[in-house]
Amino acid sequence: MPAPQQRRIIFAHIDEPGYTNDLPCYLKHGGYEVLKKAVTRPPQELIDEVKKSGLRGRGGAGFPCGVKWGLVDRKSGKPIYLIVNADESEPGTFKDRYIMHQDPHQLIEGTMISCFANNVKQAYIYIRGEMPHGARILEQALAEARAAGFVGQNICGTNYSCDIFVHRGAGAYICGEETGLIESLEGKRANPRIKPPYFPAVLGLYQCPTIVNNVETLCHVKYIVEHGGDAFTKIGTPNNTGTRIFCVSGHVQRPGYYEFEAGKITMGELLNEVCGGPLPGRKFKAVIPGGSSAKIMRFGERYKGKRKVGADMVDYDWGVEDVPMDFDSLGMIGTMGGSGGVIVMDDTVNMVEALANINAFYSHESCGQCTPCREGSLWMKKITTRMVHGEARTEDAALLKSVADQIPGRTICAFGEACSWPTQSFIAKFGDEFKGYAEAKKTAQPAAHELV
Amino acid sequence: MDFSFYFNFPLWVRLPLQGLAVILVLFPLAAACSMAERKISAWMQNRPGPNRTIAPIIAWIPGMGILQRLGIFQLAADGGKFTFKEDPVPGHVNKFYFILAPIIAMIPALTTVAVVPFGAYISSAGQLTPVILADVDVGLLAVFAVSSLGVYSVILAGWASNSKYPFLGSVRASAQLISYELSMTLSVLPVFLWINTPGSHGTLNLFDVVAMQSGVGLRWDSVWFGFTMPVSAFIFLVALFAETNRQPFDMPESEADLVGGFHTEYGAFKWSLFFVAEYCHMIVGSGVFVLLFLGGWNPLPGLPLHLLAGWLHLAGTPLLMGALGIAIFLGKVAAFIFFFMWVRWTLPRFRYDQVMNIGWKKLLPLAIANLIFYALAIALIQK
Amino acid sequence: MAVIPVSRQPLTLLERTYLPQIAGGLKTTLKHFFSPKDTMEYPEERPAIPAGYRGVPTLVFDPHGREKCVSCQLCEFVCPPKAIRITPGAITPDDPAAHVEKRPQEFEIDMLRCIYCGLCQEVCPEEAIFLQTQYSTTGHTRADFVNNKQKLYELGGTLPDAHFKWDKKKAAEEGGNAH
Amino acid sequence: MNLQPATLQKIDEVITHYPVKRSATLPLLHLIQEDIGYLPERTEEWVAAKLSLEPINVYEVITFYPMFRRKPIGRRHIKVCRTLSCALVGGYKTCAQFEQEFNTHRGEVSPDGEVTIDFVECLASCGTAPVVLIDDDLHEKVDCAKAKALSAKIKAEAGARKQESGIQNQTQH
Amino acid sequence: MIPASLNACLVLSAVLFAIGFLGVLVRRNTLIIYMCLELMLVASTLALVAFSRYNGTLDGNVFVFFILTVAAAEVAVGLAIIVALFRKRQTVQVELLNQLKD
Amino acid sequence: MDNLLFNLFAVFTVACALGVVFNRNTVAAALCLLLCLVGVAGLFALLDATLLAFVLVFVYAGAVVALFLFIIMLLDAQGGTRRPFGRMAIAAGVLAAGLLATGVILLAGATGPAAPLPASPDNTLAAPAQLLFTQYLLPLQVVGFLLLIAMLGVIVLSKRFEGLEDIK
Amino acid sequence: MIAPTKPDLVTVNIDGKEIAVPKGTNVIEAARLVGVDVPHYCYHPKLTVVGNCRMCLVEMGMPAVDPATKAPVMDPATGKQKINWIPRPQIGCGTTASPGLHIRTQTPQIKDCREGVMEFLLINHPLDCPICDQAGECKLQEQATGYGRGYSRFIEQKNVKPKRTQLGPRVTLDDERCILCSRCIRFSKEVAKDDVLGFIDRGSHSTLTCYPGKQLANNYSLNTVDICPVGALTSTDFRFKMRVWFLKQTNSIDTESSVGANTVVWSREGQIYRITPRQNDEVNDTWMADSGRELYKQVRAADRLTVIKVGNLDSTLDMAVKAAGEIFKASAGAIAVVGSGRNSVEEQFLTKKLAEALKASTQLVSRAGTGDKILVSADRNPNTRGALVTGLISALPTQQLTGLAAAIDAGQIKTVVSIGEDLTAAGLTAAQLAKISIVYLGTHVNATSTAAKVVLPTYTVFEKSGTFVNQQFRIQKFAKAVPAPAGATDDLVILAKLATATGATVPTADLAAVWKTIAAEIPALGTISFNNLPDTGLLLDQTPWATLPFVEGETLHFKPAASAETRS
Repeated sequence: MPAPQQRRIIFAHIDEPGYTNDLPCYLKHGGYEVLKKAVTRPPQELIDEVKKSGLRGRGGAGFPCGVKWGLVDRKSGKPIYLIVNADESEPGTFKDRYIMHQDPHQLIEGTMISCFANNVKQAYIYIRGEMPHGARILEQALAEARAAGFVGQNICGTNYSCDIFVHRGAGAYICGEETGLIESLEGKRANPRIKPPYFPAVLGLYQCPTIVNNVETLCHVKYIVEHGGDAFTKIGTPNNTGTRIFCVSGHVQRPGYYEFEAGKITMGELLNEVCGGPLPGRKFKAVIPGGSSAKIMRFGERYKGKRKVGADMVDYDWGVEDVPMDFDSLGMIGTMGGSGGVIVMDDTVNMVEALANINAFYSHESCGQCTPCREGSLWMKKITTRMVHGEARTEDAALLKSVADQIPGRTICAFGEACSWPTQSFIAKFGDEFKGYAEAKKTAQPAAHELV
Repeated sequence: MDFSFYFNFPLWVRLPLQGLAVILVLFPLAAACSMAERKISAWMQNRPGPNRTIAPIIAWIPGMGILQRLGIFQLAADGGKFTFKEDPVPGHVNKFYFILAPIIAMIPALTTVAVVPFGAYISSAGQLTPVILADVDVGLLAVFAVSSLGVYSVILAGWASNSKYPFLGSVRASAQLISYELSMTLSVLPVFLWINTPGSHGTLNLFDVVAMQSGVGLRWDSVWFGFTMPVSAFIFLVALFAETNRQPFDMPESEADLVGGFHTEYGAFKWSLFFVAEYCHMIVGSGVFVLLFLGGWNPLPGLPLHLLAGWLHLAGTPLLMGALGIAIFLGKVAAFIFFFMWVRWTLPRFRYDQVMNIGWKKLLPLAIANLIFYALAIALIQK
Repeated sequence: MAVIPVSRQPLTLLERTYLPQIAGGLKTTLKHFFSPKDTMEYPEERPAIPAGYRGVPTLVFDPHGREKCVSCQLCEFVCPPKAIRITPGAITPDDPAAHVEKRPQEFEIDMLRCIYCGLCQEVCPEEAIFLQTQYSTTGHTRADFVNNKQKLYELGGTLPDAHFKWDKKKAAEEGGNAH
Repeated sequence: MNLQPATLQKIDEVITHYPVKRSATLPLLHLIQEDIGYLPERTEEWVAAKLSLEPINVYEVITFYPMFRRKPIGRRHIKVCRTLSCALVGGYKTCAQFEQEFNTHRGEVSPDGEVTIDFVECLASCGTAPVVLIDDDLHEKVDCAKAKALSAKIKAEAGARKQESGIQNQTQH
Repeated sequence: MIPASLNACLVLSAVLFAIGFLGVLVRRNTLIIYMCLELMLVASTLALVAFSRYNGTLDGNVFVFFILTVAAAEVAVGLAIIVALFRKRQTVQVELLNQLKD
Repeated sequence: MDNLLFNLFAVFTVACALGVVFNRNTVAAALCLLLCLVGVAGLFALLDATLLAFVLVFVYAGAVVALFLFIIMLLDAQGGTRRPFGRMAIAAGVLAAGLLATGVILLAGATGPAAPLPASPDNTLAAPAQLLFTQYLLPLQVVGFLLLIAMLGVIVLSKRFEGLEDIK
Repeated sequence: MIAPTKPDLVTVNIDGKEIAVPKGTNVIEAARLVGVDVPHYCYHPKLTVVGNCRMCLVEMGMPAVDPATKAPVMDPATGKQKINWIPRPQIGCGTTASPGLHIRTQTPQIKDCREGVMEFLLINHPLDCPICDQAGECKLQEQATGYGRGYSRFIEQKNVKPKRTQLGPRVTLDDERCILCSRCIRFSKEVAKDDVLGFIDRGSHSTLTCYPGKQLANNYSLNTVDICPVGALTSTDFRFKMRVWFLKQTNSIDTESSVGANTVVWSREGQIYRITPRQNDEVNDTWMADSGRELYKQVRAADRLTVIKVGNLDSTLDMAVKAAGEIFKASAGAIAVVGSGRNSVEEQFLTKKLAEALKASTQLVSRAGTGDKILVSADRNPNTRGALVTGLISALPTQQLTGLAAAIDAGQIKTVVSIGEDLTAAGLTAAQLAKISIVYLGTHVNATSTAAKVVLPTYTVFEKSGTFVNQQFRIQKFAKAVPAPAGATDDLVILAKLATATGATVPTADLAAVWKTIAAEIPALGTISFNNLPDTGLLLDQTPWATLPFVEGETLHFKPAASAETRS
């Protein structure tokens, strides 16, 4: 079976030979035309376009972008800020890196369109500290764009002025959370804010209304404004419009990033056909479909239920390979599409060790502000680390589950969910491995790659 | 060897000597009894009893350890304690009678000994002569009469203490002592009916009673009266317990309900006098019982002292024979005192109404019936 | 409640005289008279202290010679007769037990007040106070009966201690964080 | 604070990017670290004075972000990704390889002062795992062999530099 | 034994009797009155014994037996009456036992 | 010697007798009676009536006075306040004193030749017993009957009988 | 008095109980009003809300309305409006009351949440309650009894953090006990305006610290100890001194300035161990200055006066009063009374009586310092206004008794009765003191007491009961906390005896009796009696003195009206 066809709209020029990240090259490929057109349209029309398109945020939560824009408090008289969330820190996700490195102007154009649509006074691109090159490229691109009048004062000759600055993070996963990001941008510790009352749309950066959008989302905005919202809805499936970029990593033949129409490709197609299947002599064991915080899927398990297709309810009975890669389907089977980071694990991986690795990440990245995640994430890490290095007990599985259950829903930000879901799902799907770990470890071959 | 040298002393020498002898013998005996009481009670309760006391200097003498273990030195310690410890007189008492009471207690206790024979020897006249301080005809009556005065010490002590428990103790004591005196007196009458055969000069002398139990071999007069008159012996025994305030008749004292009974307010030396008096009563009472019913100083029924003395060639030396008699007599008394203590740790105390019941409704009729029975029996036999 | 009449056997004449019973009693006491003694000859023989015996309350050291009491004063609080009096104090930083931070400056138990109830032992969170086997307290003055800290440790000595809570803490402190 | 004039200029410029001066904390710290190599002791006070803050505010921020260093590091900073995707394909071995090469331990400066090896969380290039960030340069698919090669390169550069400085020293003498 | 003289005995007896009589007359406490009665009886026995001794017969002594017996009986009855009285009137004072008089 | 003893006992007895009469304390009075009886017993002994002496002590001292004390304590009947002697009492006192003085003077004055002291009567127990059961058998029976009556009387008096409340 | 504007009330439903609360009240406070306790750590009513402890999670719901018609949706089962419960629990501290808000605090989910948070808080908390000074007033301990597990499932090594750090001269920090509630940080920032505390590091290893090289040295640092819900911040002074459950609490008033902060004095067996603030939202919220907390040390100070002296000879009270009476008689008409702004209203009243009886002039010494605009005002006398109210003085006192000095120099004054005031400090020279006879009532040794003919030791504020009138003209009472040392006598008793010795009739030295007279004679206090004075004090009518130029600057809850006028 041939690999399904990619549909690259965001990554249209990524890895294109000869395509450089400078302005002339971008202009050559029709860059900033959309912006030029957009600034002539009423901003509300642009917002409506986006709303119509049904674009869902690509940062991980999948919140409809149009709705988010609609929530912005425009009556307070306070300036509105837009922040590009380029703090791409979810393990397994690496799509934004390529946009920023290879096609920065696409992002800048999308950002400027969004700024114009929302009457934004000032925009920031919050980029990960781990991407110094990206920051430099963006700064370079911004300088070019600014010089060309696409950014800064009187854009494209209009009255509208908006500048974009690059703001570098310094290695904190929590800055991917929008309020944490805002705090960080304000020059503080990236402690997420409590909502209510600090909804970014109302009390965001400097207590002003603020829009925080993912890099990919803003690139989609450019596409939507270019082609119209209706056209966008035709891509992908209803409610999961547009394309999705999947970042496949781990144990597949061809890891990398692939852009497909949302929901038009299944997990099996993605892994077996697009990515070339498991490494020689191995079998897939598990896959995390949406970044490391998404719940894991175990190969061999079946998902059954009813789903809505158009107006009808249709029964489904899927294996892991059959799951369509869209927000709703993945959500339906108890995991999430997230940021599209697909991490594949084959049969050489011990799940306890994999979880130990994930827990180590989350305990390191917890901001330490609110109790459940601060203490819970470290505790889970201590348990899994102890299991791997020290003595594992059979009751540890239940303990881990119990600890993980005490975190989600009770924290200030979604980090609580992010750090507990892996544990919950690992225990739920590989509980036997956890319970038997002490025994298994005695006889285990040295792992192909140690994970902790 | 004879005692005549002694009788050659003038009376004014003899009387103090005898008095002193009584005191010097009875006090240690009473003390020994208290010691014995403690050891016996201890042994009966699977305890060792006092076995620690020893004076440091004596402890160097080898062999003293055994005496120490027997608690001999406890006597000295107790005596010393009673003598030297502070002797309190409570403020609320009637001081004169309070001090008088223990003295009165001592008088009958020491006096009665005078008429009790301890043994016998064969005098130079070849006659069996009692070892006795005052050989009076009315012997037993004297004992009864004088010892009946002992009740006053209890009454006085209780009354003078001017306090609740002693008073109740003394009231009980007076009633109890009067009640049992009757039965006691009645119980000994058969004995004297028996010995005062018609035609004899009539006597209440205890020596004569022993003499009537001193038959040699299987003779009618070699049987001790305890065997021929067991009921009398029993009544006398019970009455004796009551008269000496011993368990199970220790109504006047009864620690359980009256704290200490008549001597609750007493301490130290005065208190010790009461106890010496009680033990004296016990000794004398036991002595009388032995004389009346257990053949006195005769070693065995049918084996009188003079026969034994003869076998041992002691008959010629009155001193040795007297000593032998005294030894046998004292042995019996000691055994009887042991019996007192044995009973004490065996029987629970009677209730006061039970005491009165036993005294008047059981013992007295029994004593009267006993008397009538023996009177008739003796009359028949002697006919 | 139902009343169940119990008919009693009427006593026989012999029984009513009470004499056989007396004889039986005499026999029993005589038997005891000759039976071996049960008494323990105290100063030479010592009783075997049973487990859980509640003797004089004492303070104990742990096997490393650290005084276990941290002067939390719970025993002082719980003591029914108010026999305990503690003056808390800090441990100086140069002390080997500095990581414990607190110890009693003075610890007095008035044995004239103590009722040996053992509540202090029960309440002690540090397992530092124990009612041990010491059972005789003697003295000539009232002051002799007030056991001060030194006396309490002399009486208490060292108690084998399985968990080494504070040692683990010290080790953690020295080992630092396993990040 | 011994900052280069260019850095100072950049600092002044970056402060203007934000309506509230405090926001410039992170960029300032980045600039200082780029200039000096780490954040020396009085940085907080300097930055606080610059941004009209209390030093504790800056101190809080510095300690929150793991990329800020309070101690000097080796000449090259090797950051090996340890997160799941990289670990699945040998991130740990890569790190161990580097450690072995430079005879040091993660988190420490190598004895020759040449490198500091850090085992860091996700570097966001999971598709090309394992990845290593040496100073600002991302190296992809760094297996043991590649790690060896990279090390050799660093060592060679170091040797060359030493030689150069040695020559300089000699010429100075 | 030779007592002083019969006269001396009789004088003593008389004195004792008189004292007893005085007591009966002057004391109001029934118990004391009773004791004084006993005193008088004893005084008479003393006289009897003295007579008996100086007459060289035993009749006096035998009389004394009877007197003692009667006295004992009298004491028993008398004390019983006193107890009964006390139970009824809560007193043993003769001047208060005057119900018939008043 | 005997005179000395006699005088001693006499004085002792009289003193105790006075004590009985004039003691405010009933218990003390009873104790005085006791001593008085002991004194009389001593006199009996001096008069060669040893048996009677012991019987006196036994019966009077041992039982009667004890009974007195028992009743005194039982009733808690302390001697009442002694009233000034009434006219009757003074008259009686004077009369008695007069009689006594007369008698004493008469007797003491009658220093007639001391009758020769006969031999002491048979001091054994047998002799009085002989008399009692022969010559004085009737009085003995009467006295025995009297005792019985007295005993019944005491029982009736001290015991509460149902329906005989009017007796007391 | 100004009637408070009626705030908008909204009705909320908490655990089935309806209550109307002012708009903006948060759920914790609203629940407290209906008697429902919502456990919390980071929330403090006087600080901003951060919501990071997650202990106060509650279930929240709003009445359902049809999205289209806005008509209420009824629940057929109950006949009431249906409640849409939010599935995720919400924090009570961060949720403000809105009309119709429904709150559930007792559901299994909430219990589970609290138990979970409790367990998390405890895993890295050293369980060293036996040595922790907070034990007994520790929120963690408190909630652990309600929501704790009773045993630990945590077998790993606890985080290691710095122990016994000296945060400042008065505060010791134990970071291992810290639960990162950030109350202290917020307090320093928001109330004390001394932003020196912060968290460093990240995650579970976050550590509270003071910026190295700085200290938590402001005069309000000990409030961080008070608000610390656990034993992380402890008072260096009180540390390891006594367990709190032994301590008796007595309400008192801080005497260091005219703010009159409400305090609690903690004592055991006659010894004071510490002083903490007492909440009075009109005066000091829940704060007080560190300086006021150390005042208890004067109770057992070495220079405490405990011996009554007449001309340097030990004496008795009655003899001393007699001696004073003779001095008064000898210098009749030439007597001055120096009252004290540190005395209670009652004492000032009796001082006035004494002065009237002596026909003496009265003055007060003012102690002006600088106010810190928080809880220490410029007037360091706690009761200057009491002297005005009682009529002891009619004008504001001065710092120097120049008038009195002149009168002494002129020979018009022969005797001075000083009530606790050091005349040397008030500007009199030793030569002037030598000229006059001084009757001194006071607590501690000073130049005046040394020079005095009659010295009568009195009680400190901790040893007596009474009232003060603070800068707001709020009359507040304080109670006796500890017995006075032997030798000292109640000021009231001495004043009454002195007045009686001069022949005046004064009420007996008993608070109730004095108050009867005060109420009768002073109209401003006419309706007050000591016993029914509320704990938070009572505001007096200050119009008679409104024009006086008081020295106070602005402090918490106080804006001087008069001085504002004079400035403008």
